[in-house]
Amino acid sequence: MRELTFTAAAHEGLAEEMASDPTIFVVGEGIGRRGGNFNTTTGLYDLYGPERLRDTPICERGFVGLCVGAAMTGTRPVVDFMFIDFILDAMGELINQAAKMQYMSSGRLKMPLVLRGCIGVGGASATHHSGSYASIFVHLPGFRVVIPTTPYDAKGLLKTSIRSDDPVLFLEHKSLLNTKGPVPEGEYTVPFGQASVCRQGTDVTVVAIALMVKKTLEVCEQLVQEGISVEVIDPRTVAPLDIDTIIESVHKTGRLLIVDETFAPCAIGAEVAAQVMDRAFDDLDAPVRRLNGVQTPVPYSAPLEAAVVPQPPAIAQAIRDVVAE
Amino acid sequence: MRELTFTAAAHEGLAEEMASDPTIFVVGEGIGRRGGNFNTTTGLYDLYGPERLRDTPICERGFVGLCVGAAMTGTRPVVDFMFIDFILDAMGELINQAAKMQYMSSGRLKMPLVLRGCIGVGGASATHHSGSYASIFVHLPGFRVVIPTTPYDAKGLLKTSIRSDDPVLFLEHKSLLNTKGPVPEGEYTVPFGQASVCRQGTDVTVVAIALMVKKTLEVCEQLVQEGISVEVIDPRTVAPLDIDTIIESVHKTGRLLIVDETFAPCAIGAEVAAQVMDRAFDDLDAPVRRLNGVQTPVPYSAPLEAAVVPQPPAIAQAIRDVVAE
Amino acid sequence: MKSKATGQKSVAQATNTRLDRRTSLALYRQMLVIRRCEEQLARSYQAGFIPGACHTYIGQEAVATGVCAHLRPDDAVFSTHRGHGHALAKGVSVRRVIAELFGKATGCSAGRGGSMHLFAPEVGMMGTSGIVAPCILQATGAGYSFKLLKTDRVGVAFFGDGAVNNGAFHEGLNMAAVWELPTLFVCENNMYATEVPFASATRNQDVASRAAVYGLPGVAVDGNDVIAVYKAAGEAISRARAGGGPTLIECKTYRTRPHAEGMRDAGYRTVEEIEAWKARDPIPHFRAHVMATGMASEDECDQIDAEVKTLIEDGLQFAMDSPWPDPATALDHVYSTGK
Amino acid sequence: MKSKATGQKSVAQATNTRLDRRTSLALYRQMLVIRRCEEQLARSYQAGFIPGACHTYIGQEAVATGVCAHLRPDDAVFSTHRGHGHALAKGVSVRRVIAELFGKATGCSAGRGGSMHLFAPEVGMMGTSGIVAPCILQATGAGYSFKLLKTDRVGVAFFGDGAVNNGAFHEGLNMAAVWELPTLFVCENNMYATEVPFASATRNQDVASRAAVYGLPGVAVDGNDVIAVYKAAGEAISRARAGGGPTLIECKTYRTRPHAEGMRDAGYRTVEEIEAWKARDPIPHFRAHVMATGMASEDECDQIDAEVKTLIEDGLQFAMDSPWPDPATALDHVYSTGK
Ligand SMILES: Cc1ncc(C[n+]2csc(CCOP(=O)(O)OP(=O)(O)O)c2C)c(N)n1
Ligand SMILES: Cc1ncc(C[n+]2csc(CCOP(=O)(O)OP(=O)(O)O)c2C)c(N)n1
Ligand SMILES: [Mg+2]
Ligand SMILES: [Mg+2]
Repeated sequence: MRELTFTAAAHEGLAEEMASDPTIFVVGEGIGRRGGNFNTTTGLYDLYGPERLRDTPICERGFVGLCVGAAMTGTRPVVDFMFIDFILDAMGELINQAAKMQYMSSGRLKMPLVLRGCIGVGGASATHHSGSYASIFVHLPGFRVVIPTTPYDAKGLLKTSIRSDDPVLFLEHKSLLNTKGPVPEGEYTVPFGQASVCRQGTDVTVVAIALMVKKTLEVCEQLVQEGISVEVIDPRTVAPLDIDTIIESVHKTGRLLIVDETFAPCAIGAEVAAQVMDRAFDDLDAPVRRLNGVQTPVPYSAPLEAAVVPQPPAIAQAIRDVVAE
Repeated sequence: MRELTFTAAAHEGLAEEMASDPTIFVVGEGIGRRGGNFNTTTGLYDLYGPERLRDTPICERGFVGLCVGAAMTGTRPVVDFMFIDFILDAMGELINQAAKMQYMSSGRLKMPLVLRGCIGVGGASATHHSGSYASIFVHLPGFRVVIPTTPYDAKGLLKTSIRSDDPVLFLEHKSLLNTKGPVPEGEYTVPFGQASVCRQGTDVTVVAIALMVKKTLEVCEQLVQEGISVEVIDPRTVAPLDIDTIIESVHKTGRLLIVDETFAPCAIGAEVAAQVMDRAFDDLDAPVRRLNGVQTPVPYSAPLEAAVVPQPPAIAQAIRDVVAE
Repeated sequence: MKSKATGQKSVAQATNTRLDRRTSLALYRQMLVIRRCEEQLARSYQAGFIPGACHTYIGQEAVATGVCAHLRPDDAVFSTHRGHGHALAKGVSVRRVIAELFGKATGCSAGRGGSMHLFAPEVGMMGTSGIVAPCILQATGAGYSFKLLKTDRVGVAFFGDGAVNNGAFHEGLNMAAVWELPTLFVCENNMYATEVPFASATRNQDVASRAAVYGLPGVAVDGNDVIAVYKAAGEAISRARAGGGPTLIECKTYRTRPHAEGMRDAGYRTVEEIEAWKARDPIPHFRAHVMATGMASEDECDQIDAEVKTLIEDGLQFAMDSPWPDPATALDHVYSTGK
Repeated sequence: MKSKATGQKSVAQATNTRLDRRTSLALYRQMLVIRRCEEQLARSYQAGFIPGACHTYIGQEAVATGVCAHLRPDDAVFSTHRGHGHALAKGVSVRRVIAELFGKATGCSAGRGGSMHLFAPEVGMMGTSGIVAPCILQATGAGYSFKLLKTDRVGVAFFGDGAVNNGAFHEGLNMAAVWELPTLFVCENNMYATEVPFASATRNQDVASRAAVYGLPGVAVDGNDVIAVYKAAGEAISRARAGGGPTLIECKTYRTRPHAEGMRDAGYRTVEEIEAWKARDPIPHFRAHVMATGMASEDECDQIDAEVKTLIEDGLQFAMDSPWPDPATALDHVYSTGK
């Protein structure tokens, strides 16, 4: 099968959807002629022009609010934030408006709105360009939260996101953008709410989020050498969360670690831990453990940056610790 | 001891602090002459005038950003949001600016900023006036999150909040504002990070948040009749969270329920559950359970509104269920 | 670009303009429906039938009436916390508005919303909002859709003076202007945001003048003169439908009741001020105009008054008789897929 | 209120104004320090010593220089992603700026910030920001503090044309005007936000004209003319210190390098445009002026050039030699209490 980068796969997904549905438009800063800071829209401006590839002023609240109104009136906006950090000025429009319109109108309105942007710590991006914020949108009702980690999923899930009538956060870890993977030629989509078991194992289950999937997979061979068989699960969408797949795995392994580079308190790891305890308490041979980034703004300098997110040795050690209990 | 309402006690705390520190000022809509929609500032305008009791235009992002700059330059702003729902337009200023200034300046800047407002479901406030959002600020580094439930704590914690050099969310459940309780005449404060054991018990620990403390206490006598002895813990501040007190209690009871009217996923209950499992797995005789509001925007009509937050019968039942396991 | 001066001139013209009889009576009737419905809601509030907030539109009826008279059901209106009048003028029935404030299943939002969340997209009422200002952006977005879809539909935002100093105003008007969107921005400048005077919130109380900054036409009209509003809105909406882009209309008006039911009326404003504006009540003023111009006799007007009275009584009865929402439905429609 | 026209007149005056020798040489030196430091940073970026973003200020030096010449260490500057020049002009040493971009412990933010997060509150550099526009609000807040504390200190926001269409501009300027805060808003209009031309982001590219809307003076100056900037800023800052409230100064200027190092320079703009602005380089222009007016000889200017060269070399060496931050400190100072 041909190999594409994450970025190219997602681009193909967007391009296919835009070709088949003229009501889709993209807004963002530099997503027109420039093709997007992360090449999310390269070449599309030439095909569809400024109305469908709309360069905006720097007014995130404004253009998100605009897209909410557009989604209510028959079009399908995709907001390209570049860095997801820039979403914060638009929280009111998202939490109080986008997420509530379907409910308040008893389903008479739809909210086909995709909010995409890069997440994650890496490359000395520093504190204003390293955020994730997924857990906030998992906490609140009304959102879908998608975090693909492979090119295949990036394309398939972006297509599902664009076709969804719900507001969808589509979060792309910046350190995954250039990774390559197989992507079939033909049409396909990946559904929401289906975790992917990236690696089968028997001793311990690791639920990893975003870049941590890759980092976790990196240490599994080493752990096999040590006699530890790791099952790695990538939830792919964290809202809806495929808890069944996780519980099934824990039923087999009896041990669970959640690895997420974002802050621990009230985050996805806590939620998975609470749900697994709630539904599979008797399966647990050890307490569910979490490995998260440390609770601090993200610093710039390499030694500091490396210190605030889980690195492969720490992941390996956390897995050993869970298994040893 | 004299009895004051929650509102009067908090007002007294603010008034005392403003009297002793001329760098404190309050901003908000109608907090000047009007004295605040919830009487948070009654009478203070006459004492301190418009510079210290500043009626603002309706620009939450703007005046929060202003207060961030003020806090960096020698004054101590208190933002009175009226309803905390209105904080959402200011998320960028809070998450990317207020919460990061001390860190980015290696402690050379301080951020003495209080963000107060009413939270909670009740009184047909409907979906734009019923929010809480505490868990979001617990998730992110840099914030203190205070949720008092008694007049005594309201005063003592507001004073601590105003004196703190960190950004503090001070969240007042609207259904508690008129409740009365003892408040001593003299000066006192309540520290951050100390939970209050509101009721001693031996069979099960309930950690309750905001109004749920009151609702939980309401059912305890009935449960005693049934032979269930409930220990009720009010964390009072959820960041920092006094997990030690909770774990100590679980050590005794072996069972834990967290009752919180806000949404379950990635919320305080999940965090408490995960931490307790992490640190007291062997103390647990049953899985930690959560009782939360349902995952939906808050509807207006009484029968719907009542259906979306835990009511006393449901709390009692959840406690029975945990004990029965 | 139309200057503010031009806009004000169009007010003067407007009061001299004679509308046809049919239009005039429709405007009269619509204003009266809003007024009587609001009066009923105020009474029902006092009687305890309305559990949540209730912000009446009394005194401002000419604005919603004059604007919405030009709108079709497929045009999209986005409104505020003070939105009963907009909903009624856009075609939501009295029954469904009263039932909604009562929290009944038959309300336009099925009891989920109350006063501040009136939804009836089937007639282009895209929602009122408990949050000040998002309506400005959403109407801009409707304009975006309608342009992209190559229709002649328009998006309309109603908002108060309180929203003018909010960033959404700045961002929304700028985008609408630069992209020439078919959007109408209707500012109801009633001089107060709750109890805070507009004069203390900004040094520039001339809202219409702000349009020029963004490069769109700004017009100030007497918001208590339904003809003036009708005229200005008509021009702006025709222009928008024809691809001529957005317009800001500032309607200078006044709410003669408290900010919300149960709140105080004066203290922050003088009784004289309130009385002076009551004397400029848009409804009797227009009724007199209709009769003076011979468009309708007093009897005909009385006849309309009686019909409206019946309509409100019917609406009230309907709301009273309607069932409560079923708590089992509380979780429905959070997502498009139902789950 | 000063009109835009007045503002433009003051540009004309400014170029005729003779500054004293001391001031002139200080301005020349400051601009050159920024230029040479930026050139060094660009080289260091290419050599791989700067791991993160690097937005140079090359071409815009006259703005930070002309404004900050009037500021005291206790005045507060709030800046943007393109903030090296502001930091240097406000008194942060070349050593600490280069070290910060290198991510060293000796950097002004101890290696925590990099290019977009330069903090040195001890000299009134209250931070640059990776997010566009909050600086406007924070400078307004500094003005609020300084007024409440009854000092004559001022808050200054530097921001680009890209921030002008953001709600923070609207909300900040409105509050500063209505409360008469001692705040200076300096817009560096370099005609592009990344690759998006200002002309496509708004129909009104005349930033200074927007001040009138809020009721504060707005002045447009040639941002490549350090005397013009110096003059306009001087007036505005004196007024602010004297209790006369805020001013908006629009400095029309240009960045002659790419938006950030490693990005493309043209494509979205023509080579001719870039060359035309390079011909208007503020530094040689002012050097010629200094010599033409007899304030300094060519030798004296060369002497300054040499000193600056040494200063940059010293800064580079310092950054090279400095230690990395200790990972064990990564969690310090999240809270005021240390924990
Ligand atoms: C973002 C936000 N902040 C504050 C409020 C509280 N609030 C409700 S109505 C109102 C005043 C609105 O004034 P205006 O826009 O002039 O409308 P009017 O009530 O005069 O019709 C305020 C401050 C709110 N609903 N939303
Ligand atoms: C809120 C926000 N949105 C988007 C960005 C990404 N971004 C960084 S710089 C920039 C352009 C800024 O243009 P301008 O304000 O004119 O400053 P200049 O770069 O021209 O100096 C953009 C869009 C950001 N940093 N913050
Ligand atoms: Mg008003
Ligand atoms: Mg620019």
